[in-house]
Amino acid sequence: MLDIISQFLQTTGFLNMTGGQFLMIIVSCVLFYLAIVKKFEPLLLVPIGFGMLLANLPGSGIMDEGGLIYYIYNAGIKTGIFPPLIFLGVGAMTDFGPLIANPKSLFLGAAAQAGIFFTFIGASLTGFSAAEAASIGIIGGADGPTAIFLTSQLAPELLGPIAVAAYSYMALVPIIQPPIMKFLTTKEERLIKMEQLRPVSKTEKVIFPIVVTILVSLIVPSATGLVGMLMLGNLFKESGVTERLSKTAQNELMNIVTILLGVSVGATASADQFLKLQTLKIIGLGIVAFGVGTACGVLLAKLMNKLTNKPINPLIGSAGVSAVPMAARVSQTVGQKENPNNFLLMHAMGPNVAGVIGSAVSAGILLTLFG
Amino acid sequence: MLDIISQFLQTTGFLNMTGGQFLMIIVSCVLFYLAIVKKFEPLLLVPIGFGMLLANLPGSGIMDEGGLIYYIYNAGIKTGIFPPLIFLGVGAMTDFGPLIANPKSLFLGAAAQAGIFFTFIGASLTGFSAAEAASIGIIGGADGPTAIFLTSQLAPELLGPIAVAAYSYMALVPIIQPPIMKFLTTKEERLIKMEQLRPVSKTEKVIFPIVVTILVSLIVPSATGLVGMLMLGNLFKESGVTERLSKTAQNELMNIVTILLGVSVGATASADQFLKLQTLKIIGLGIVAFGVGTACGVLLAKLMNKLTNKPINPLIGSAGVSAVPMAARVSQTVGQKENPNNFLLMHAMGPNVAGVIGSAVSAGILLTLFG
Amino acid sequence: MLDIISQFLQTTGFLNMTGGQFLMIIVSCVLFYLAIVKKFEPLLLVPIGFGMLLANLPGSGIMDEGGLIYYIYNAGIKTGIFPPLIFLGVGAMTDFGPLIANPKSLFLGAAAQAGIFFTFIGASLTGFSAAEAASIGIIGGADGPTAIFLTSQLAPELLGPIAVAAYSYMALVPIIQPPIMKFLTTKEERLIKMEQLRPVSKTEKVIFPIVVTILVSLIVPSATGLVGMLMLGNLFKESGVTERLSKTAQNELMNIVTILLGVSVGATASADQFLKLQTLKIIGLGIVAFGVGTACGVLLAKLMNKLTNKPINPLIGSAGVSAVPMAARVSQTVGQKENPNNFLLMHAMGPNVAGVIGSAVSAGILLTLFG
Amino acid sequence: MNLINQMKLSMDAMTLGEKFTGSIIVTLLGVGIVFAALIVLFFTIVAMEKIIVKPKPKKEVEPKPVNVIEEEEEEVIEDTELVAVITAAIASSLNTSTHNLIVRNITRVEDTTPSWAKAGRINQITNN
Amino acid sequence: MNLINQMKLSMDAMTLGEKFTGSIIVTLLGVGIVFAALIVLFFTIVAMEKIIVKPKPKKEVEPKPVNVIEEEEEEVIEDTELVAVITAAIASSLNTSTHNLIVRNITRVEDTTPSWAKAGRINQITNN
Amino acid sequence: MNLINQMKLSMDAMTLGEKFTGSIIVTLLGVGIVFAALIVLFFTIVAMEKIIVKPKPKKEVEPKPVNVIEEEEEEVIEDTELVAVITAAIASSLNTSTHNLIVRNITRVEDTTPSWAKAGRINQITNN
Ligand code: NA
Ligand code: NA
Ligand code: NA
Repeated sequence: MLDIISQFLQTTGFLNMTGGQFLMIIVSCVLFYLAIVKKFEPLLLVPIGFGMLLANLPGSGIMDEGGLIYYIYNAGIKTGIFPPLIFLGVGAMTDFGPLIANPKSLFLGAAAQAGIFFTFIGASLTGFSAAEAASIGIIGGADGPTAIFLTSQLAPELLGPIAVAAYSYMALVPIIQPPIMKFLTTKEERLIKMEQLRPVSKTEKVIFPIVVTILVSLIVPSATGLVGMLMLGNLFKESGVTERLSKTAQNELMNIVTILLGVSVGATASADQFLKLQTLKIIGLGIVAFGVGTACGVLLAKLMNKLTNKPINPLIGSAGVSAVPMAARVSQTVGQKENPNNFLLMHAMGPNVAGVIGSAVSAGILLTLFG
Repeated sequence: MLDIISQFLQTTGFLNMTGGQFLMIIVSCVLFYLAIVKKFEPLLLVPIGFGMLLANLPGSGIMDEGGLIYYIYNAGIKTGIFPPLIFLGVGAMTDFGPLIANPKSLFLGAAAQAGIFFTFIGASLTGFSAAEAASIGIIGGADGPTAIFLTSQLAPELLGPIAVAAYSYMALVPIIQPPIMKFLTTKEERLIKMEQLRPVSKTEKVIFPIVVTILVSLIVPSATGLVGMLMLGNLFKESGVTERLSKTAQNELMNIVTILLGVSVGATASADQFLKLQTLKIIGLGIVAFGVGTACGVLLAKLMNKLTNKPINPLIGSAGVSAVPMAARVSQTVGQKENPNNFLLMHAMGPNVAGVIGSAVSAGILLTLFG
Repeated sequence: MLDIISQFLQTTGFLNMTGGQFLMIIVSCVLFYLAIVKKFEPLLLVPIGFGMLLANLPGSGIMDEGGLIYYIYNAGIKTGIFPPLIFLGVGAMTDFGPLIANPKSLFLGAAAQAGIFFTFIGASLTGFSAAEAASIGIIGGADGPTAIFLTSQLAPELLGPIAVAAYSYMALVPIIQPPIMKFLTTKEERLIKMEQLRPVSKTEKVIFPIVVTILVSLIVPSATGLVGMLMLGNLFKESGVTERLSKTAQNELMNIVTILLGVSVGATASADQFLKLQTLKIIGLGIVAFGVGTACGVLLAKLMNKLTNKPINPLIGSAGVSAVPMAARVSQTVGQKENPNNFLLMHAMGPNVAGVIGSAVSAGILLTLFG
Repeated sequence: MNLINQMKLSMDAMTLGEKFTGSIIVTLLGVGIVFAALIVLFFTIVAMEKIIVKPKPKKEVEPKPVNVIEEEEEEVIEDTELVAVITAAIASSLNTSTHNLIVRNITRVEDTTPSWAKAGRINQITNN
Repeated sequence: MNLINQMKLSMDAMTLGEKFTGSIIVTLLGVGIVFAALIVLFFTIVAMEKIIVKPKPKKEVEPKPVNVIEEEEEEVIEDTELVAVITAAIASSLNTSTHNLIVRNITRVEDTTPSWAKAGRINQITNN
Repeated sequence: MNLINQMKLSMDAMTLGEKFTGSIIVTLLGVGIVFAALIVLFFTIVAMEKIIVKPKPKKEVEPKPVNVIEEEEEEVIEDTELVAVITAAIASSLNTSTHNLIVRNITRVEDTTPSWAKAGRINQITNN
């Protein structure tokens, strides 16, 4: 009887736990703290943290062949299905009206992707492979599903740190961006008032997702999955005849996929994958990516303000990084601190949603080059 | 650097697009137009059109092994899982009360399936294989999930044209049927008023789906999947104790499956599969199937009106083709034009839902013969 | 032509039906009767009955390779994915507050699992293998998803009878438990009033699921899947920041999985698997398991009442079997019959939810020993 | 089924006449079976109506139990019924008498538990 | 693409200088293509605005049909249009004239069916 | 675990006595571990109560920040905390001091951004 008990004890996790696993459990608890108390992107950090927790409980076998999350991971992450399904819901939630009304926003949405490629340089030079560097760079896209999609295809072993970094920095956009925005702009620039946006017709809104799908897919075919689903969701929303599908895409389908995606991504962060020096490098490079993206957006907005006759407040440039709608709100808030009557939110939504397209395009380019 | 750019340009879709793909993109835009502006079955034609669009954007690889829709197609269409799941939702939405109250409707629902088999003859004689001819004939069933199910099992290469034809003609039922109905009936027949339907007890409604499942599955075992799920959905609805399941079956589950099914079916319509002479034949045979089905339903209703003592308005015969509830509304409208006080809708719902069972049975027979 | 008809008749189910299949169809109709008219766990017995019906219609091929339910069974039951997903929803519906307020409830939730292991003895001695005996014992856990999970992993051929027995007895808890509870308690004991439960802070409720996941998974790693998902669902509920996910987990996701799980489990009950002497043994052993669990819960509660200074009404002990919230309501009702002013419901909810954890732990132990 | 089997395999070698004959057979068979199936349903519905609906004055549909005790008893009986049905089914399948097998798992109780046995478990959780 | 291909395969053997050059090329290429793509979208949106929005006084967006007959006719035309488009597509793909292929499946009807042709099937079921 | 292993493989060759002994061991082991697990939970809950609930007058649960500046500072600290925790975790896992590794990614800012940092991204999109 005693030997039976001792044999059973061998199977418990207490005796098999490594120090790394213990540390990872603490890391997952920190994620819960940030998500629940600090409300940092809780919809993703709670599932990611929980997946991380489960994967580091020794003996759970949850990511081993035949384990619960093993199946989910293989069905949804490895195949690259989950991120486009999330994009379907994001598309059904997104209003591209401000972008259609002011298509110059697209340039800002393009400029802010420079952070992705700038970080790629840094990552290449600090010992990462090209595929890994591309996955790290995409953190600068400030777009969770895009980052998870590209990483799952190029460097799945980095999914944990990259997802944690991407979502954490997206939550921290209100802290990361304002100093950069202020440093790069003058008080006069920050006070610029922009013309009111023209109303956008329903016809334009319906044609927009179709046209974007066609053009972007032709230019960067590897981006078709992400951009196509984003635009299909948007077409569900704007067509006005598929409200049932739009509602399901942005609610139940998205929630189901979010739970499964979050838990699976978190479960890739096993101690031996996560507790490496490279995780710190990724966290460091990630913030560089956000910073450079913000700066490039602001700088191009400054330039455009000078080159064109219509006034452009450079504060909306930072919204080009994506991080919808956080980054646009940051533009609004920083602007309003200078002049409480300056409403930049809708102007910033243009670059903001352009940034989503921009980072999906960037992911497609990197996938073409290194996939 | 220049050669790199030129190499990258090689990967873009512009240089790889075939004329056929270009034409298919236009076809998909026509589908969007019909679905969104003309409101032709938008819930399916928007996803189908989008799948078609994505599959014909060169280089997207969306239907290649490892592509997004490839996985969805293999999981849901090739296995034949999606159509029965849609039927689960259809069953949870369907009231078989009018059929139970007037079981003679079943004969009309049977007669209208003649279009399926008549068209089978035509297709066999015009160069299609038996499996293809069966799939083309099923367009006459006027029931989308049934048509997709049978075609996915017998002739998956024809999924695109058959699905487009089936849903287009279902949307066009109000244009296709009235001339046939008027040609085959006299004014006196169209003026016939029918007796009010008896109320149907809850007990009958609960027993009905169970009994139908048993009997139909015994007679045509291959129809079990479709008929079984249709009836399970109906049992969820009528039992009164599984409202949660009924609601989910007819809303979220159905919407999710509709999106995935539509996009996958559309994606089978690649240019080289779709742009063939046979697609035109399919479109032509499809309308024959609808017409013959309508005619047979009306003619049997005329006959029944003469043979039985209870009056039967032959206009309800056309509703036997399925196309729920469009065909029943056509009966109502054509009848009301002769006499604004004649309400045929509920009488026509009987043959209408009988037609759903009838076409599922027909699909089972064809699957048994050629599967 | 005649030989063709006769050949077709060969494929119908009428000529191929065995007596056993006929009997199973009647059994499934009895399940419908119990579920719909008697309202016995209809959410599961309707799908289970329907799966049983379909699987016993000869020639339907629904469980053969390539059949509809075959795919669903392999994707969700064989892999063990469906039960944890149901637990996700159960967790999002469960309030662990009464357990946190009175942690002694845990002992009662542990004691009531004795029925599982006691029944294991009985099953081992009556000719079942160890894996089968474990699956039969788990009926005593009075928890459907746990029973289905363990059986699917240890003895999938017994899924049908075990699921039917588990859900039937859970529905019959109000009949099975009261005589045992009265037999083992004195009138004075049944009249005991318990102190009001302290309020539980949000912080405790948030920390609880995390801590339980960690500790239980460390002690019994095989229980991680079930307990982890239960607690993730609860964290979605209690964190207050993931309401979207909580709602979807307890509604649409749970409903979808319930339908698919129920139909697949029912479809394992083919005549040749179900109509065996062992099914009767299972039904008999199942009720022993329920009875012993109830008795052990009550007896430990009596003992605790004597050993501690705070009064404990032994009637809440029976709630430890799980069968949430039925068993807790039984405690309430039996108590109120003695004294209409005695409200035991919240006190009984503690052992009740502890029993869910207890049976998941038991399943993990049995999986470790015999998996 | 010679022609139909040939059609199933390949119609390339068939003459137009053979194709036509084969298709006609398929059509007759198909329409015939569809009618046969729906005629069976017709008679079943008619029979169902006869059995269930006939006695009009007496309401058959789910009588609301007037008395909880009666309801309880019914339930006990029903459960016995389930066991009885399964027992009978297995017995007849094993070619033996039910007398050797019957399991009496529930005896009638005088307990008058009220209607909380009546609702689905999950719905009840939701209501908490 | 020599350097980039080398980077894709393995960067272990590359010098820091090569890595740097390669990365710079990737960056220029990447930023360039992103800008190229979004500039294409820019001109498309501008063109779309020109085509759709220009004639402001005249409301173009989905004119509510005043007359059901007209609407019906439109539909007939549209359907013909679908067939025409598919026919034309296939014809041009088969390198043949549409004259040899065209299928006239719907003739204009004087029937004035009202708006029940206008709503999606499933939504209508729901409303029953 | 000899007997249990034997039971796992096959019980056919076991005598009734062996089966009985084995089952009893399983039962004792099973009930024992269930109790052990739930006793551990018991003490954890008791400890949790001690730590969290004890100081009753002072409300601990999520204090509403009175002042946005303070809140902002907290956030900065927290983020530093995350980096610090990960750094510490990796450092100790790499057996090196954190001094060689620490990344100070965020410095305290005097900026008083209001509460828009507080809500989930997706929920906010929905509110648009
Ligand atoms: Na971006
Ligand atoms: Na039909
Ligand atoms: Na239990």
